[in-house]
Amino acid sequence: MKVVSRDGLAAWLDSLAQQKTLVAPRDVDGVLLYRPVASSAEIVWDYTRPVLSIKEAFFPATERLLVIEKNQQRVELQETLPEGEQVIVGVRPCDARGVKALDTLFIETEPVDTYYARRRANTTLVGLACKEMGETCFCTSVGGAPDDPRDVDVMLAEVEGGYAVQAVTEKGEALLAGLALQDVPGEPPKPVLNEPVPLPETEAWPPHFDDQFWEDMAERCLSCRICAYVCPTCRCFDVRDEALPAHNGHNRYERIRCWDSCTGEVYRRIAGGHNPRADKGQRLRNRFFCKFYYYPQQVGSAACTGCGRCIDSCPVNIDITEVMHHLAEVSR
Amino acid sequence: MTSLNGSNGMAPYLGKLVVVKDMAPEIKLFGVELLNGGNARFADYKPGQFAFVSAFGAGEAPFGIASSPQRGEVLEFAVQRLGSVTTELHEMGEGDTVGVRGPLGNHFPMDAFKGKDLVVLGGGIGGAPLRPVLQTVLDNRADYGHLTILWAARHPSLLIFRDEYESWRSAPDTELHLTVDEPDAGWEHDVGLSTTLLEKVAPSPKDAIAITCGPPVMIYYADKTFQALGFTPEQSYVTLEARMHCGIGKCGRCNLGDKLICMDGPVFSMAEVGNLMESFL
Amino acid sequence: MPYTTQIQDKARELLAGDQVSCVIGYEVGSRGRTRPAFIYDPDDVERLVWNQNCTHNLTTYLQDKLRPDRGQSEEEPRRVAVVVKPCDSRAINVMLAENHFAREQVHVIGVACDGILEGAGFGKATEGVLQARCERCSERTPVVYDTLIGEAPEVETSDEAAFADLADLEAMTPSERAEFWLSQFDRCIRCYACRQVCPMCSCPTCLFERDDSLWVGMRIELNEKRTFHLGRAYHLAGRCVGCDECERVCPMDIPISLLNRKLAKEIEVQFAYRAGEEPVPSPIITILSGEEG
Amino acid sequence: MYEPKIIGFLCRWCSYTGADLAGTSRLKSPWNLRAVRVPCSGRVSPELIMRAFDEGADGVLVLGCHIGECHYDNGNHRTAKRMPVLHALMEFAGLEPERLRLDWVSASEGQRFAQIATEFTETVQALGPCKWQQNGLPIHTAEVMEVPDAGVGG
Repeated sequence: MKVVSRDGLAAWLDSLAQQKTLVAPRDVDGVLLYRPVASSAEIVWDYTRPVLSIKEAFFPATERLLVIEKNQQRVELQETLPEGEQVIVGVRPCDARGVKALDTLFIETEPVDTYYARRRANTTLVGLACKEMGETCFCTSVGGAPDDPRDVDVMLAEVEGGYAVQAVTEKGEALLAGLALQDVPGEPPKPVLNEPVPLPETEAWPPHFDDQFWEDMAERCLSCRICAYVCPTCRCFDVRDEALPAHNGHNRYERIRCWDSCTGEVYRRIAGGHNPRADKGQRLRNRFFCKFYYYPQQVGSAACTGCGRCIDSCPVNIDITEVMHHLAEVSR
Repeated sequence: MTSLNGSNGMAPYLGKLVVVKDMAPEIKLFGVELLNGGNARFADYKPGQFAFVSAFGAGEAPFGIASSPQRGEVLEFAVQRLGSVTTELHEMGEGDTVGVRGPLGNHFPMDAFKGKDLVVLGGGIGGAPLRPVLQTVLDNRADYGHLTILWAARHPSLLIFRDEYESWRSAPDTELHLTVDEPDAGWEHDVGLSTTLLEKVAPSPKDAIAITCGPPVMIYYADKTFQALGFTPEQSYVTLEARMHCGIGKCGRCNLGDKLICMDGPVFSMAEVGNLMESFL
Repeated sequence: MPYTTQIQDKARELLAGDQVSCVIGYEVGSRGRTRPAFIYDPDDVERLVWNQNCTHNLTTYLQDKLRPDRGQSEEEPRRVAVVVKPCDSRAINVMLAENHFAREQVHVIGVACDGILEGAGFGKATEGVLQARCERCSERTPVVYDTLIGEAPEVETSDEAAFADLADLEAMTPSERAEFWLSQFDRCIRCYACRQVCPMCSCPTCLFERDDSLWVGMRIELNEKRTFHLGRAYHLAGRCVGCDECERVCPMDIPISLLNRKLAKEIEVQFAYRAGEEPVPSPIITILSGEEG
Repeated sequence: MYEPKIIGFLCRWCSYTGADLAGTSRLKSPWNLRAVRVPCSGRVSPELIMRAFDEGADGVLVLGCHIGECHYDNGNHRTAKRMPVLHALMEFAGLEPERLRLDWVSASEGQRFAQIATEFTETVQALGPCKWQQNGLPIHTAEVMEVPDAGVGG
C-alpha cells in the first residue's frame, strides 16, 4: 500500500486549500459538519459521521436557479450556475454512496439537472474508510462497506504512522499529483463490522402497502423533516420566486429551490387545499417505500446507504432498520 | 429546453400574453405567444401534455395545455385562481410577460384511439386539458368514431369553453351533455353529478375509449361508473395532476406509487394506476 | 410497587372500563430507546414503562388524539389518558386555557419525577447525569392529574436557578449577542422538529410555512431562520412550559430554550405569571384586566 | 452623517393624523421616517417589525393612541403588553434596544410627533447602520452564464 504521513497529508491539504474550496468535517460549536476549512488543522479526523451528509455540497439547502429582473412588461432572466472547484475530504463511504444515488437521478436520468451536474463535475471526493461501524450503521446490509472505495476519487485509510492512499479515479490520480507516497508492505486493517440487518427484496414492498404497520409506526411520528434533511439521498425540493432588493429601479426576484420533505404535512397539499397525503402514516410509508421501492424503480439505485443518521436523530425512535426487519419478516 | 443555453430544464422560455379572457368567475383563459425560440420547442406538442407557467415574482405552476398546435402557435391555458401563482396570473393583462417551461409529460395516444368511439368526461377546470383531445378529434373527424362529450361543473357559470359548445354540438357524429350540481333559472340541461349523467347517457364500451379529467374524487367515482358500464381498465384513460415543482422527474413530489405524474403521466390508463387511486384521493 | 406497574395497572383499568380509548405512555423501542407508545387494548398495557429516559412531552399528541372525527357526536367526545411529568402537565393547563379540549377528555396520569437523563430518547443517556432543565426544575409533582404515581421527593426550590444561565448572554453587548445567535441559527436547517414536537405549536398551518407567507420566505438562510426562531419564541411567550423538547430534538444543537426562557422571565417580571401553573391564558394574548371598555 | 432608514407604523386614528398635522403646521420632522399607515397600533404584529429589520430598516417606530383613547377600545392595550416582550426578545437576539420604540401620539399632537420622530431619528443616526439584515446569496455577475436579449418591449 501507498502511505502518506500525517504531516505529509496535512501539508498537501493545506496547499489544496489555497487552490480550491476544501470541505471537511469540522467542529461547528460542538456540532460536526462538513464545512469549508481554511487549513487542515481545522479538520476533525476521528468521528463516526458528521450530522449532515455531504449532499449539501451538491444539493444545497437553498439554491438559486434564476435571477429575474422585471421592468413593467419587460422581463430579463439570468441563469445562475454554481462556479468554483471543491475538494471534499473525509467523506465516509456511505455518503459517497449517497452521492452516487443522487447522480443516478440528477445526472444519469434525463434531463440532466444543470445545477447539480455542474457542482458534481467541479468536485473531487477524498474518502476516509471507517475503522469500525457506528452503533446505528448498517451500510453492509444495503450493499456498501465501511471501507468501500467505489464512489470516491481518492480513498484514505488510517494506518500506523499515517494514511494509506488509493487513487480510485483519474480525477483522484490528478489530485494526488505531487503528494509524496511511500510504498509500505501490507494492507490497511479491515474494519470491524456490525451484525447485518435483513434487506427485504424489492418485490416484498408492494404487497405490504396497505398494512396497518405504517399507521401504527407513524402514530408517534412528529412529521418533522429531520430524517429527510440528514439523509444522504433524500432530494425533494420546492421551488418559488422570492423578492431581491430592487435593482436600477426594477423589481428583482430570484427563483430558488429549497430542501423539502415528504414527511411534512403540506408536502402534497395543492393550492385548492386538497391533500392526498394528509395522514402521517401515508407520509411515513411513502418515505420508506421511496427508499427501497419507488426510487429504485424510478432511477435504478437504492436510496438508502445505511448511514444510520435518521436513526440517530429521530426524536421518537422511528428506526429504519425496524422497518427492514418487519418487512423481511412479513414477506418471508 | 430553455431560452438561455438550451439545456437547463429549470429555465423557462419567455412568452407574451396575447389573450386574457374571462371564462367563468375566477377562471381565465390565457393565450401565450412564445419568444426567443420557444416556438420550435412547442411546434409539435401533444394533447395531454402540460407546461409550467411562470408569473415572475410569484413563481411557476403546472397547467395542462388547453390548445392544440394544429390550431395555431398560441399556447392556451385555463387558469383558476387558487394560490399565489394563479392569483398573480389573474392580475396580468395582454402584453405582459410570462414564462413557459415545457412541453412536459406524456400525452393521450391519439393515434391508438383512431377508429374508436370516444367518451370524454370533464369536470370543472379539469375540462381544460381535454380540450386539445376534442380539437384533435374535431379537426380530424373522419379518423375517430362517435364522440360523446360529458361536461360538468358545480354551477352553470363555472362551465368552461361555453362559446365552443355550438361547434362541438354541430360536429358530425358528436353529442354534448352538460350537467351542473346547482342549476340557475335558465338551465335547460341535466342537474346532478357527472357520474349520474354518465349512467344516464350510458355509452357503450364496445370499441370505445373513456377519457376523464376532473377533481380526484370525480375521477375515482367516474372510473367506478365506467367499470360498471363495462369499460375495462385498459379502455379508461385519465389525466392526473398533483403538486409538483420541476416537471422533469427530479423534485420527487408528484409520485403516485412508483409512478411520477410528471414523467410517467399525466396521462395514465386505469390499468396503470387503478389500484393506486385510493392514495390519490 | 414500581411506577411502571402502577402505570400499567391504571392503564388496564381505564381501558378495560372503557373510560378512555387510548393511553399515551412510554415504551422501550428499538435499541433499548424509550419512545412514545399508544395503547388501545388492555392486553397491551405491559408495553408501558416508566424510567429516567421518559423525556418526551406526550401532551403534544393530545390535540390530534382528541380532535373529533367528522360526524362524531358532540355528546360523546373522545377521551384519552396521558402519562405526564410535572413539566408536561403544565402544557395541559395551557391547552385547557386555550380551549383545545375539555378537562374531562383527558385522564392525566401524573408521575412524580426525579428528573430525566441527559441523552434520553437517543440512546445516549448517562446514569446520574440529568438534563439541564431537570437540574433547574423545582417542581416534582404535576400541577394537574387524575392519578398520581409515586410520591414527590423533597426538592429545594430556587427561583434564581430557572433563569441563571441567561445571565451570561444578558451581560453581553448587543453585537456580541447578535454574533452568538447568528452562529447558532446558521446551523438551522429548518427541519421544524422544534415546532413539530411542541405541544403549543398547534396552528394548522404555521405562519412561517404558508405558501403565501409575507413574513418569512422559503430560503433556508439566516434572515429566514432567525425570523422563524424569534417568531416562534414570541408566539410561545407566556405559553411555553419549559419542557425543552425543542432543544432536545434539534439535530443541530441550537439552544432554543434560551429564547423561550428569556421570554418566560420577561413575562414573569412584567405580569407575575408562569405558563401552565393554572389553566388561565397567557397575559399577553388577553387584554389588560380591568382596563377594557 | 449617516442617514438611517426608519419605518414608522402609525395608527390612522391618531399618530398618522398627528404626523399630518405636524406637516401642515410646518413643523420640522425628519424625512428618514417612512410612514406606514395601520388601522391600529394593535395591528403591528411582531412579524411586521421583524420583517422591517430583516429588510434593512435601521429603526422601527410604532406610534399609537394614548391609553384610553383607542378607536377599538383596547387595541393599544395589546400593543402596550406585546411590544415590551418583543423588545426584550429582539434585544436578547442582538438588536440595539434603541432601534425599536413604542410611543403614543394623538391626532392633535403634531408637535409631539415631530419631537418623537426627530429624537428617534437622531438616536438611530448616532448608532449608525443596523447590522441586523443578513443578505442572501450574493449576486455575482460571474454566475450569469448568458443574458439573452429576452426582454419584451412594453
